[in-house]
Amino acid sequence: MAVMNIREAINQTLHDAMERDPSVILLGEDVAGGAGTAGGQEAIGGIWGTSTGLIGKFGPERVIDTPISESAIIGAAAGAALAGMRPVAELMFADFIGVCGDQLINQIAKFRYMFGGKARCPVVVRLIYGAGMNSAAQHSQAFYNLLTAIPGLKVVLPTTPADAKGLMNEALHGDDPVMFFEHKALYGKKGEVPEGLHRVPFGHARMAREGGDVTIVALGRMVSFAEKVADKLAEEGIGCDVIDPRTTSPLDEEAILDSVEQTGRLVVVDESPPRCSVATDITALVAQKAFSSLDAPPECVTAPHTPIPFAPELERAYVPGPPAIEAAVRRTLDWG
Amino acid sequence: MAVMNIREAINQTLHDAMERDPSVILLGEDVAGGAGTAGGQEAIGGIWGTSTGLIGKFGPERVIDTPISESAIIGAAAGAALAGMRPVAELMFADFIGVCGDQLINQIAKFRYMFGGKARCPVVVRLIYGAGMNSAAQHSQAFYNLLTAIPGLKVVLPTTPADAKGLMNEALHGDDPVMFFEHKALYGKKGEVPEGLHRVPFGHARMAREGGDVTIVALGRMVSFAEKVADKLAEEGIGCDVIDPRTTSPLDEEAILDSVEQTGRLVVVDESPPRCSVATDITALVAQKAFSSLDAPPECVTAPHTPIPFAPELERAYVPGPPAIEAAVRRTLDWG
Amino acid sequence: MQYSQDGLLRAYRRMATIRQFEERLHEEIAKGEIPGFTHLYAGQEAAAVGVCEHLDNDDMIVSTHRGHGHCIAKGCDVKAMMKEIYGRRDGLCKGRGGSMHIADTSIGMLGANGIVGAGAPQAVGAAIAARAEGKGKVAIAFSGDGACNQGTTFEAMNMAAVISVPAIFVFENNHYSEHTGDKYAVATDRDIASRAKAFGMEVWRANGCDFYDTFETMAELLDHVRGSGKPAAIELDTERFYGHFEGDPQRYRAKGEVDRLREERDALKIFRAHEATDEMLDLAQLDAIDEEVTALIDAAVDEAREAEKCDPSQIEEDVYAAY
Amino acid sequence: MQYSQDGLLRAYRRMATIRQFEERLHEEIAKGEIPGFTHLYAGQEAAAVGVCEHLDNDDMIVSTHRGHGHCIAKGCDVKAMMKEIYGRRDGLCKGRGGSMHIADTSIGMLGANGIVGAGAPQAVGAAIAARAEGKGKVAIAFSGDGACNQGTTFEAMNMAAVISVPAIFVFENNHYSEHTGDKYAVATDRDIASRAKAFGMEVWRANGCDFYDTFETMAELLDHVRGSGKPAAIELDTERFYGHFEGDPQRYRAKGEVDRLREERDALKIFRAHEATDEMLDLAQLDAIDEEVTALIDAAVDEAREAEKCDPSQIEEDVYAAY
Ligand SMILES: Cc1ncc(C[n+]2csc(CCOP(=O)(O)OP(=O)(O)O)c2C)c(N)n1
Ligand SMILES: Cc1ncc(C[n+]2csc(CCOP(=O)(O)OP(=O)(O)O)c2C)c(N)n1
Ligand SMILES: [Mg+2]
Ligand SMILES: [Mg+2]
Repeated sequence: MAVMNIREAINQTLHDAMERDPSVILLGEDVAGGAGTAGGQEAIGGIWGTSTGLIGKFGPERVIDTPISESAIIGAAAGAALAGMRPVAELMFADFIGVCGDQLINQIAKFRYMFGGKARCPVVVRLIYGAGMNSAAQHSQAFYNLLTAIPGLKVVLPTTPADAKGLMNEALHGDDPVMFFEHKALYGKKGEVPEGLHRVPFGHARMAREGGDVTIVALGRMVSFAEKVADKLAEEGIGCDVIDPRTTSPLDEEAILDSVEQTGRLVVVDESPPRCSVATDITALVAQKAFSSLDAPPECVTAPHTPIPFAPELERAYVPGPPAIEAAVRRTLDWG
Repeated sequence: MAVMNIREAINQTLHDAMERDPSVILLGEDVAGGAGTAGGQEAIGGIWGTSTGLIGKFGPERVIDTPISESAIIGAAAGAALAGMRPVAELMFADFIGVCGDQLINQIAKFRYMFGGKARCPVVVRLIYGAGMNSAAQHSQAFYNLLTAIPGLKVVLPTTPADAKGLMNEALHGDDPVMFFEHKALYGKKGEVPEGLHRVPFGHARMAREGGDVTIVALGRMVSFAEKVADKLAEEGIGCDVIDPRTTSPLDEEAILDSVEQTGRLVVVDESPPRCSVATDITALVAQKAFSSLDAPPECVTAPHTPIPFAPELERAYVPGPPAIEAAVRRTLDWG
Repeated sequence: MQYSQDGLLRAYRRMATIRQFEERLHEEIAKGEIPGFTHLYAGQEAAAVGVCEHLDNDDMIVSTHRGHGHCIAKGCDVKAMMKEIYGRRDGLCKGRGGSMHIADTSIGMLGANGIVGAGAPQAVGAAIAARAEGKGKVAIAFSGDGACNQGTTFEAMNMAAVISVPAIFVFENNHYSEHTGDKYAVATDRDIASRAKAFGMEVWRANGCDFYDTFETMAELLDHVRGSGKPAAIELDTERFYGHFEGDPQRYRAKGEVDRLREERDALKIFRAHEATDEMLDLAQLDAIDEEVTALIDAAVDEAREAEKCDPSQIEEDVYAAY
Repeated sequence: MQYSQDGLLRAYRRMATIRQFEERLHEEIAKGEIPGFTHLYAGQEAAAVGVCEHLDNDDMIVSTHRGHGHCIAKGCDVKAMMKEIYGRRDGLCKGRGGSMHIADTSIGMLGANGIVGAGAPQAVGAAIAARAEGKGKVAIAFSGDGACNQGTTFEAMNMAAVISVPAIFVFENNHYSEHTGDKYAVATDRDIASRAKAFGMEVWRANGCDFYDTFETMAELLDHVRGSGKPAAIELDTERFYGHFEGDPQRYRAKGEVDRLREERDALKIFRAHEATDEMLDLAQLDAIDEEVTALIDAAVDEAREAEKCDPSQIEEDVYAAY
């Protein structure tokens, strides 16, 4: 298997998909870069480097640099999908869902249902998200909770290169709209990636660690922090299950419940602020469906109920980190 | 005390506020109605009847009929607030938050924090919401969860005429942005309304019923359904606490936890779909902070994870109703 | 312009069908038989039909909250539509959409839409698909004088021009957005079309109560779009005979306004008057169509009334293709 | 136009301050001392200053992601700005906003903004407040050639015209939105100004690298707006000397493009050249200002570097006035 980082895995998967399937198109701001300039095409290949090389191969009719008009980008993706294509639309920052929210929550999410099951709208929206780069309040948010709340959308959070490829391929083969959240601090993360048409089914969690004493469900960038804590505690003989749900909608309830039934202890780690978050969602799930297994109060390790601050000291305090996770794990173990 | 319905209470409160405070202005589509027509001004007084009579008294510079441009409506409210006014902006349907989401979640919500506490942005956004009128998927949603998730916003759900007045007055006296959710099916609900500058502080729940055996936390229109169930069960000797949080951000955690500590049983009733909802938020709160008090798994009674269907039979099945609440209460009592 | 008898009869039939569909709904809604709120298209028939008579099933349209006319003009099954509006299980969208959410993608009708302004960007996407197919097909966004102020509509026009796709923006100016007049809400140097022109598009204007004018102007426009692959816009001056929604007291109207419109601006009367002085059709043919349409609408209402209601157990179907 | 010596010196000082602020930031960022990503305003000084020299503290502006120039032109404290950009506790926004979120509402600077297109509607609201006050004040939205394609910007122009408020839309066309050229992304029949004109507004155009041209054209525009209470727009042709953000490899630029711009389109050089042939100022006065500004910027950087860092315990402050 080839070793590559998440950025490369996404880029390669897009290359393969566009080659295989002529109905796959890409739209977004500067996905090629350089349109209408003296420097010419492919000045940048996407500001994240995930669409490098695509315009050279597939041309500007399939790799479409757009004006700054997110509603039109997502709306155009919606229309193209209704008309039979498989558009991949890029939101340069997930924070911009507010600018195109209607197309996400009232259009793409609802067409199939409202139209009696006869319309298909397989749009993949790539949302680049997450704190950790001092990009402040409007360029750092982890908004997957807002879209997990919307029936009709699927929500995906790859955390490894292999999953980035497998989940993207799955998105490009299904007939449903998929919100594909890419954490900017994870782009450089390396790993082995299976060759060929590797697919990872939605709704199947990845067991990142198996330990048996505490269940940690971690989301996105939080998975690697949870792994660190698990490895550290393992040295003390404390075994953590670390579950990476990979998709929050659908959610692999079974994997979470099975683990909690064994451990009796739950810690959910989520980069979003606490209210109406995926952390509370999973906590409520466990409280309802694994009630008698729980031996200690579930713990939510989340960002605080604040916008994301700019200063490094503040942003570090904002993002949940290994110490907070470790403390929460110990609290559940010490309880009672 | 005068008896009036919620529609009238809101209308009266707006009249009083605009009289008292020249910085209060109203903006929205057809808030007066009839601009640029032969029929002339005040053709309608707001399609919900909540702004009737205002333009006659305060004129078109303070009661501003706008084009269909929700982003500009909320954005203008934001700018006017930064400049010292107290704008009340109407979103004719809460479903339209997708059209102006950025101004809500990235602008209004964050100014104070991003600008180091020196800016004030006391916008009141009136969002008319809720199912029950066969308005289908794009005109019926209960989106308060999406805004409760956003730090910097306050979220208010009045359920009685007195609270509608008191919470609106509170909103118009604070310096924070307030998302004021008005359920369309509750407009006709009558009750006594205190005279004068009646204010209801945010973050203080209303105990709609006291019973002591089960805690029901109900939101918006669900409160009256919960009351019905409580009254019915009271006849069997089953006592329900019915808590109307009135505001979901801030949330009166204490009232909820106190009640659960006594009852050991929790049912949350929420008109939103289940995922990342206020129902899961409150359930997680209780699971974390009243863990040892809980004698049975908490129950969430919510809409299903589907868009809102049009046909009456389907919409009735969509909206949580007294039978589902009653069943959940009985499940918590029968448990174990 | 050369018309065929068949073509004219078909156009008239479609306009008459829209009119009678809406007039009948107006009656049925008053009886309280129809759930939800409904926006009637009566008065604008020449707009939808004048545009859609140029299209076939591979051309695509996106519609608005006032979508019945567009649906019928594009060829949706009238009986299935009626069932949908009644909220019945075998309505065109299984009773889940209702009046504001009728679609039939199999014939290029990509959906009515409850969100004002949502459709225009979708037409740009459909036009991307049309370009990719390379068969000279087009995608059309219907928007009102209210929708033309929504940011999405501007974005869509700009993007269509930037990426050069065969998207057509049809602005039906019926002079009201809800209770507000276009003269108030639409700031322009001249009209809605001139705002579209500022994006560098070719624009046209036509009388949207006159089938011939709309049809002929659209012919020119489509020649341009199909030839160049570029977007274009047209503003149709038209009229709404009923309230914004059924139940609207219409206090914003001038006294006698609707009577005057029904006298002077009725698309069916204008069509008949034209044919009366023309050799193409015999008015008796039109009378016959009217009768056939009446029978169709009667049957549609009867069948919708009798049709099976929705089954609550199906509420969770079709949210996803697979979940 | 009649200029005062004082006025010209003040304008030059502001332009020089912006330039040196940005040039110095460019250096400091390269050293890795400054967190986050930063968009420099160098090259556009004449635009911000030519506009803001007409304003006082009661007039309001809303700015963009590229906001340092607007802040300085509007009178924000330069040292406090520098501390903010370094993320320090007593930065202008307590280190919580950073480069993209600098504001000082007390002097009518309503905020830089990380969301492209968010500002224009806010200026309309500020103009509502200005109208209510009745003192002839105005509210200005700065937008780029990229932002002019965002739906919100169009909505704002339409709404300002509809409700007739003294909002001014200043379009700084620096010919790029990130890596994309304005010739590609802005579809027009002529230019950005002509799109604004399609909303029925009066529009102006000026050379946004030439203080005099911008200032004089703005004088006309402001006469119109203050006199009529109506909105207006102006397009300023200007240039960006650095990348979109610091770190941008700028492969979209023509070879030697920036060198040419620095030669031919430098607002400070143009100002000096003008004054060299003018009686108003002595170039030595400008040299003296340059030196004073250098000292100010040196001090600002030194103080920012030394300044206390933020205290994590304060993270939850100022989310609400009261919660
Ligand atoms: C985003 C949004 N804002 C507001 C509404 C409420 N609304 C429905 S139709 C309408 C007026 C539309 O006017 P126009 O575009 O002229 O279409 P017409 O009703 O005249 O056909 C409004 C304001 C909506 N459905 N969606
Ligand atoms: C809504 C939104 N979309 C995209 C971006 C990313 N972005 C930041 S600046 C920019 C380009 C802006 O171009 P322009 O308006 O010309 O301003 P300039 O950078 O030239 O000053 C883009 C696309 C953003 N910040 N906000
Ligand atoms: Mg209209
Ligand atoms: Mg630019």
